[in-house]
Amino acid sequence: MPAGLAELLYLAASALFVIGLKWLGSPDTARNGNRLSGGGMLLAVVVTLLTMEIVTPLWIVVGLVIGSGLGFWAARAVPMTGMPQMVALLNGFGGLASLFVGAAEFLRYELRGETIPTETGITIQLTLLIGGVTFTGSVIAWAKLQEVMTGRPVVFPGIRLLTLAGLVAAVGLGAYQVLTPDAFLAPFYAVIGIALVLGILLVIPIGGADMPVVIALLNSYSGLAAAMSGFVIGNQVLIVAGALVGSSGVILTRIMCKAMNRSLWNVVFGAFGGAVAGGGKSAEGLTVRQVTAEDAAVQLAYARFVIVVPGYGLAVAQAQHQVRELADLVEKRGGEVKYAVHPVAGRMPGHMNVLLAEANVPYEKLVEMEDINPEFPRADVVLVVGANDVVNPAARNDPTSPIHGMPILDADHAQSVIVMKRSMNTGFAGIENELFYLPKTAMLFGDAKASLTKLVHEMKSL
Amino acid sequence: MPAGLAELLYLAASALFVIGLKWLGSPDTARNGNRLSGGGMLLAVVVTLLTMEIVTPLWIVVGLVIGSGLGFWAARAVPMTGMPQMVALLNGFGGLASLFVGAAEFLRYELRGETIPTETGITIQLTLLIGGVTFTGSVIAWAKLQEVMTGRPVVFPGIRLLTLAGLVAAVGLGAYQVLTPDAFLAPFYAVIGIALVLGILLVIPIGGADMPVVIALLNSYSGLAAAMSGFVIGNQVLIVAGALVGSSGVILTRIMCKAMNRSLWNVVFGAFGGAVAGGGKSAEGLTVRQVTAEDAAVQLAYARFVIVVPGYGLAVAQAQHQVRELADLVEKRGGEVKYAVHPVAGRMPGHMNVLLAEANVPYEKLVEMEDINPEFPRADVVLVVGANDVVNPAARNDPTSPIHGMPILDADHAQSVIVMKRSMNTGFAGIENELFYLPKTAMLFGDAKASLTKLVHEMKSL
Amino acid sequence: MRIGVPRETAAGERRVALVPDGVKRLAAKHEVLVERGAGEAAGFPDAAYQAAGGALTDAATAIGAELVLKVQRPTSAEAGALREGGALVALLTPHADEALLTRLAARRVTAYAMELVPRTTKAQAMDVLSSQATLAGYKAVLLGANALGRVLPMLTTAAGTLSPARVLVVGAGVAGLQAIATARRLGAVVAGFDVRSAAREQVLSLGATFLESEAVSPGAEAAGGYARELAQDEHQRVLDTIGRALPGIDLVVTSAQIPGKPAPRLITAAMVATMKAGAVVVDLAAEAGGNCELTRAGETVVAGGVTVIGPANIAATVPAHASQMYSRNLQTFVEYAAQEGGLITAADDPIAGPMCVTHAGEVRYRRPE
Amino acid sequence: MRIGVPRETAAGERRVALVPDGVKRLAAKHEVLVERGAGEAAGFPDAAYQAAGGALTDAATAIGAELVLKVQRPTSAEAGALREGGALVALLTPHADEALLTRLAARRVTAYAMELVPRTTKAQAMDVLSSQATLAGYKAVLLGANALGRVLPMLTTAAGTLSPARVLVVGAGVAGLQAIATARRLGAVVAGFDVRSAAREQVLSLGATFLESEAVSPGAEAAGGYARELAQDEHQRVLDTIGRALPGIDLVVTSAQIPGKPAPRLITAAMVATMKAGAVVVDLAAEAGGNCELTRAGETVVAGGVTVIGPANIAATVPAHASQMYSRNLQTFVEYAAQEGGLITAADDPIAGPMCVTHAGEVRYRRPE
Amino acid sequence: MTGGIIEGIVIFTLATFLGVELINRVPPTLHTPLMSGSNAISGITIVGALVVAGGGFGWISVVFGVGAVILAMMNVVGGYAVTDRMLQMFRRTEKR
Amino acid sequence: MTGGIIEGIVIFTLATFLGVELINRVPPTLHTPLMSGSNAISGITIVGALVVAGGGFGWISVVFGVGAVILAMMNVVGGYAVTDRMLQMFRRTEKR
Ligand SMILES: NC(=O)c1ccc[n+]([C@@H]2O[C@H](COP(=O)([O-])OP(=O)(O)OC[C@H]3O[C@@H](n4cnc5c(N)ncnc54)[C@H](OP(=O)(O)O)[C@@H]3O)[C@@H](O)[C@H]2O)c1
Ligand SMILES: NC(=O)c1ccc[n+]([C@@H]2O[C@H](COP(=O)([O-])OP(=O)(O)OC[C@H]3O[C@@H](n4cnc5c(N)ncnc54)[C@H](OP(=O)(O)O)[C@@H]3O)[C@@H](O)[C@H]2O)c1
Ligand SMILES: NC(=O)c1ccc[n+]([C@@H]2O[C@H](COP(=O)([O-])OP(=O)(O)OC[C@H]3O[C@@H](n4cnc5c(N)ncnc54)[C@H](O)[C@@H]3O)[C@@H](O)[C@H]2O)c1
Ligand SMILES: NC(=O)c1ccc[n+]([C@@H]2O[C@H](COP(=O)([O-])OP(=O)(O)OC[C@H]3O[C@@H](n4cnc5c(N)ncnc54)[C@H](O)[C@@H]3O)[C@@H](O)[C@H]2O)c1
Repeated sequence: MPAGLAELLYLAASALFVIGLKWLGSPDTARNGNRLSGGGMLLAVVVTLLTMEIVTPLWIVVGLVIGSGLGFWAARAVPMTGMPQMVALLNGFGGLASLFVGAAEFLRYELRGETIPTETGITIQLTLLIGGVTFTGSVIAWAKLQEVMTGRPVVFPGIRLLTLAGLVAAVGLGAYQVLTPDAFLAPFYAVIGIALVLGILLVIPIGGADMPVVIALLNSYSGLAAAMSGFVIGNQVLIVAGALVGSSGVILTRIMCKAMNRSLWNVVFGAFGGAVAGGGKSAEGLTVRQVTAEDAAVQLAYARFVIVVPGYGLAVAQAQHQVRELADLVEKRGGEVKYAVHPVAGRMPGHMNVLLAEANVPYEKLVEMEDINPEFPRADVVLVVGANDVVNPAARNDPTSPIHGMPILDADHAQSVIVMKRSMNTGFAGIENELFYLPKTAMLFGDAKASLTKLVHEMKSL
Repeated sequence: MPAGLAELLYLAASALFVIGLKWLGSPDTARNGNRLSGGGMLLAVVVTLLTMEIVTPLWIVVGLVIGSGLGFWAARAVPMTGMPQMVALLNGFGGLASLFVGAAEFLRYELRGETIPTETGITIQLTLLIGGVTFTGSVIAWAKLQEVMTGRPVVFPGIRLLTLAGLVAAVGLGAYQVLTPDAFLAPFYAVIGIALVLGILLVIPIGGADMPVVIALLNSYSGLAAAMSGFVIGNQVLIVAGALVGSSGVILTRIMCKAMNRSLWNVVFGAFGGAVAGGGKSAEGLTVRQVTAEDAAVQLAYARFVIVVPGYGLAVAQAQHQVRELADLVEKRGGEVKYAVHPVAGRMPGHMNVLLAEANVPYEKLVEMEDINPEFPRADVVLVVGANDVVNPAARNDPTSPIHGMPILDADHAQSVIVMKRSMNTGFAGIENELFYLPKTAMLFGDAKASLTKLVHEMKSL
Repeated sequence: MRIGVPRETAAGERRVALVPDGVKRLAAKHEVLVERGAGEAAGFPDAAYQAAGGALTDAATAIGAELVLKVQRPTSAEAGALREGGALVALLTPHADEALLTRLAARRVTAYAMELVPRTTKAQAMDVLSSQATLAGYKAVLLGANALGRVLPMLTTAAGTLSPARVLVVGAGVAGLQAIATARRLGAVVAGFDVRSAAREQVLSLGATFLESEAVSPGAEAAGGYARELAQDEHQRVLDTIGRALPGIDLVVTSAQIPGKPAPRLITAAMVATMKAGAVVVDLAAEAGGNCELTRAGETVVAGGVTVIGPANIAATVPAHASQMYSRNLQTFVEYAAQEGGLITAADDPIAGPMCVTHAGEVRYRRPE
Repeated sequence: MRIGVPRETAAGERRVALVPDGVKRLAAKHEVLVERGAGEAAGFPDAAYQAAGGALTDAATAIGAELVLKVQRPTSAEAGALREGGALVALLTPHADEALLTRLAARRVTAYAMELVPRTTKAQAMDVLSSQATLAGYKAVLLGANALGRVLPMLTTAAGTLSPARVLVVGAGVAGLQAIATARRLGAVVAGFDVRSAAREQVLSLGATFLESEAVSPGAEAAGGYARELAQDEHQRVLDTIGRALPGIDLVVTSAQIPGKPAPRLITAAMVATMKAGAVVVDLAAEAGGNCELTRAGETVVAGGVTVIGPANIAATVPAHASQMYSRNLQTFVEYAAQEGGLITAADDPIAGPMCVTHAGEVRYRRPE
Repeated sequence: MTGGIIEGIVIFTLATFLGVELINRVPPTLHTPLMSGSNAISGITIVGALVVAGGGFGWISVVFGVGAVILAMMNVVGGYAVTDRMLQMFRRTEKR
Repeated sequence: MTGGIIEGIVIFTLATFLGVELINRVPPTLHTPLMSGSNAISGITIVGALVVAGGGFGWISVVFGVGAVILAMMNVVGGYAVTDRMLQMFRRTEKR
């Protein structure tokens, strides 16, 4: 294959990556985007094989088959909940592969006794450093998530200094190697070794809950490593794809931090300051799952049947208009919305009626308890807006509960539940609500009006 | 200056263009964005001058000074309303400059008797074609807007065929020239000539009101021409900047068409089909100015004082909640909102009160006619929602009007007015309303609820 | 001019022709004489009138002023006390009491009937029928809700869900629309009906539904936005439409009128018999003969479990606001019509002309046929 | 069990203890005997009871059933007609009529007082005080609005702008909150007040404002969410707070009560004198002595231009819905308490225990001190 | 200073993609300034003009080169100045 | 196949800009799939691995090359497959 054609095909592969990445960013196109970028990858591999000067040696085919097989098997075997750590591991392998490429190029020059051009030298050192950090960092991230090691931040005195020293040493040694091309191999191995240690040092102080962010960051690194190896072997598709992943990874990391309401700095160096990042709030050892308005909006946007359970908090927040607006949006997207009005929701008989009438919710949409309860299992999402006691399953399950025997709305029978309240405080009856601790329940903390306004905004911009 | 450094500085200039363009897309950063990209341009020019092998000849300096002077003078002298045609003209000059560059390179090879490499040949022909079309097309656009020629579409039988034929001929001749490098110069001149004619043919059939879109499109062309000339002289900053302008111009064109609710196809070829694109609707020879929800949203977002004038149309559309929501948004951005309730707005006494109370508009914000009228001159925007007779200045000015003598809301005294109604139909009294024809008034046609919903959405995403 | 505001003497009339605010506005150009206690029943004490610049006087002085402003038409005694050649503005119900007109003409009184304010844009601020009908529509719903054995809004409570009341408003003019708005405010499920097709959109614009019927047509609208009398078959279609809806309705408010004619009979006794036990009809047309066959003006009739209320002079039951609005109507008229030496009397004046029923000893009013 | 539903005999009592829907639900397990005409005043004809599975009987049979469900406490004649050893559930007002309890005990009647339903979450569906108070709060505003010389909502009209009425609701319990909601629906500008600090948020949650006062404290809340009696200085602060607000108010609805005590006196005659002419006070505590000094239960008093309405048995003026709710309360109680051979009588039952005022010849009720 | 044509194409493609992504959700009031600002950037052809003018190819350089320099410079300077004037309206009012 | 280092830097810069612009307003449910999908793309290092493996430099090619090929291929295939599995949840429900 002529080099020009190959490069144009590489360009096509790069274009597929660009479009694929873009499509990955929206729910409707994500899957096709992934396939597109996969097509780009296939194209790149095929072009590379075709341009190889000698016939493809057997061991390359063996390598391809083994790698594909292992990768495919791993992707199948991993349970849904294990996805993030699988991504971490795969990412680590990518980093290691880049490291290998860099090392091979270096050794090739060295063994042949050739002088490495300065640019190539620099990029080789960068490949080694970044590839190494990516590899061990990813492995640690995997170990934390897989609970092979503790998910808690691991810190020891001087870790920060040690990390810094390692970084300085690696850069220094790399520079030395570049500037004295004929030097012995020790610096080369040292850089690799330091890079591997650095990966560990950088990730162990970070808590397990923050691993997704770390993985995104390491993913960006592995992109950089690929780009650097692209410079090493002078291949543009590597540079383009690597740079794409490198920069989009940083953006993604930032978006993820923002969604967690943290700064990247805080995530990466938080533990050093002593702040331990924990997951959710807990009462009596139970944990609740928090959700962002953005996530809740996606859930609602794709729901076919939503039941709104208004409670006293809706009244306190005076959020009746917002809830109506949200319901309208769900309906506009083809979903069905009903309001489940509990007889004693609020603080006076008919409290919810007053509010919902003000917001012009049609009377037909207000469904009484007996009629709506059988419908809960069919509901994709139950939106509990400032209600508490009236959806407390203890009334059904716990004979010792002061509200035992009160008929309640069976929100816990739904597919998923989003609860909007300001805190984990109790309602009128003053008792804990186990609904909030169910795995299917997500809490959206904050004043109901503010939360609903955010939800509406997010739904509109989906 | 070493070539490597120059290229890196060109890269920096390109980066400045990228960031500058991005910043131009948001009101808060636009001005700095423009300056940034200007800095990039200065850098590119300086680097070019420094890398020139021979000392800069006097005439280049003279050219630079003359061009800068003319450009600066033109930019100062042009009145605000003349901006679009000025942009068109400048754009045309850019296209012509690219054409000159291409022509010079071609002639240089020819005169020296050298063979032009195929790639260079292709890009030269493209530079000539695109540069030529850009030039004459832009000049026609300017002439239409400046009213040097008629703003109406100019069409004659066979124009479409002629255009197509011209295009085919230009491409054919260009290809011939590339494939037979030693051919005589006639095809070269022919391509230039045809390109110039094509520019005219492409733009004259388009109506004056659509010229902004055409200018955006021609701007994209001139970017392409620059990129092509970049290929010709092998300069990357030209390629990057040209391609940026080329593609972003297309996107901008699309956005502009969407804002006008037209397709690009319809804009460019609309007149051929016989549909004449006119500006606004008119009654008795007067014209009204239409506004998009997006534009109205920007106006409201930057307003300090907004007066809402609700009328019967608000009731018909049942848009009370939406109007409240919009007002809340204006207030959140620091603006002040009052509602001017005319005594006979609607169709029953207190009609507006019923609606606004339902939407929970605080009573303090409803201001009576006598109290609000002196405030209108201070209002940045008056939002007339489905009101008509109650803001008809004829009641004040026209003694023959059936509503003469009725006290009205002095919406026409405000800085600017946005009127939401479905059509140019009259209100209860059945009379024309001159308010709608004032230059400060913009009409937002459509059902008030739909329009307000759009406005709210746009304001939120500003 | 000296303007007199006597105290109303008609039974149940709690309004007053000018409220202190009106006195204040007129006092700048005129001398206003207010009979002691004139505003008391409406909640405006004498002190307020004095503070507004009015002079408190006895009955004779007030009624003897150059221009007398009243709510109700004068009794014969009052008419006798009016100044010869003076002016009188009041609700004179000229079509109902021609004897009074003759008497006024005999005393050479220039009399203006406020119910004859033309329905033009310019005269809207004097339109007393509109202003009082607004209050009537509001109050009709309150009366009906009070008489009803159930609440209007839907309420979900621990003791079961109370379903919302269904309200039907027949005649969607000024009073009818206000009734619709008020019932909607209280949370009822409201339907409206009118023969004028323009009313349909207006009913919908208040968030109520409209009873669709073939009887509704643009042609049902006569001059001034009023309805015209219907032909026999049209009328039957209206009855059918209303009849179909009635059995499901808890509260009916009727307000259909045709100017100068007896009110159309829209609910027959037989139709009432189809209504739910406990339902209520409030007939705002009671004084014009009633839209419901069972209506008796000023009385409440119960038939087969259905309560039919025929309120008389309903605006007077909201005297404070009714007086405030009436006063503003009068004040605007006086400001418009007052000239050197008296009020406009030209028969071709677009507003004062049609309103002037007697002048210079002559009865100008002609009953519409 | 045979359940008897006699027709109410007290004057002005239009409610009925069971509505047809309640009969239908109980008829599955019990035999329900309904006195002819029992539901008529509430709008439930005999036919509906038959359709629901009830048997129509004469008065004696109904009152002689094993379990008698009533609204009002029995007259002495009725008490004499009860079956020996039978059961009775009604609003017995035990603190007000101890003689009746003795008489019932003498006949070995097991009597349950519905007003003694404990305020627990589980018993909410039987809570007749809440259900009837809901209607009282709604109706109080209607009565007040009807008596007022002005309209509640703001209306901008050609005849001037009618300002919205200012409404103050004192006592933000069940009735007070409903009054706030109803007045808000009608467009009034509403303020609420209560001594319990929890009420503050509840008032705000209805879009009304709260009269701030140092007198408000969490300590003012006693068991069951009721208020306790206030100390002298606390009471004075309450009076000051209300007194400051009163001059600007058009309509006051009071509903403050302390269980088993006379209603607190929150508006003195002197305070009424500071109110606007034309203002209206509706005192829902009238039957418990009144929150306003001028209140007379069952009467309307006008003093210095201010109308003070002291409605008696106000829930009975909305008989259809009041009966529906009361019926649901009773039905839930009967379903809860009915066992083989009678109702639960165990004194330690969390619900039936406190409600049972006489059993096995003995008066169990102890008046709270 | 000349890279290979292939590199040129790669660069051109990437810049094109970048241009597409850069312009997103522009409020309509900015349409004209944005158009004008990017028009100024398209004046980058000044670089080409300078190269031609400074190439020293006799009359070609003088005629075409200097002509191109004048034209391109007008585009550049005029373009930036006009854009800046348009954007003066967007002086940030005190908000929030 | 080797372009100049300068062209490489230009391309790298442009691609970096492009990457920054591409990712915008991603709903949080897509964060993990997007991360996984771009991780798969970073497996492009397979191209480098193949070049090394096919370079024919004796043991270096075999050890490093084939090692890199296996690792990179796992990254590529595993990455795309995992991403696809995650995205199966987003099967479009009937809307609008
Ligand atoms: N209906 C009646 O007649 C009546 C009368 C008296 C008592 N009750 C009792 O009241 C209860 C009613 O149940 P419910 O579920 O409606 O209310 P609830 O159990 O009292 O719970 C209300 C919840 O709303 C949340 N909330 C308060 N303000 C909020 C705001 N601004 N934004 C978001 N959330 C807010 C609170 O949690 P955070 O503090 O964490 O935000 C609270 O947990 C029942 O126990 C019933 O027995 C009813
Ligand atoms: N208040 C009273 O008591 C009373 C009673 C009777 C008559 N009037 C008279 O009614 C008039 C009131 O003035 P006004 O300014 O409120 O109303 P108007 O003059 O009747 O004008 C209302 C405007 O709203 C527009 N509109 C209707 N439906 C709409 C919708 N769904 N979305 C957007 N726009 C809609 C109509 O234009 P398009 O068709 O183009 O959309 C119409 O021009 C006065 O002339 C008054 O004299 C008042
Ligand atoms: N100046 C103005 O422009 C102005 C002022 C006030 C009212 N108006 C208009 O005047 C019209 C009527 O006002 P009004 O309330 O005084 O009228 P009204 O009191 O005379 O009648 C009340 C309503 O009853 C309706 N009606 C009559 N016969 C009927 C029948 N057989 N069946 C059903 N409905 C019947 C009428 O259409 C009218 O809507 C309205 O359209 C109103 O908007 C105009
Ligand atoms: N099962 C339940 O959980 C349940 C059911 C119904 C009501 N409740 C609660 O019970 C409480 C009271 O209910 P209620 O309406 O029957 O009470 P109530 O009728 O006894 O009293 C009415 C209101 O008057 C107030 N009040 C008493 N003295 C006052 C004073 N001096 N000044 C001002 N206000 C004074 C009280 O605080 C109360 O809010 C409320 O909090 C209500 O939410 C609970």
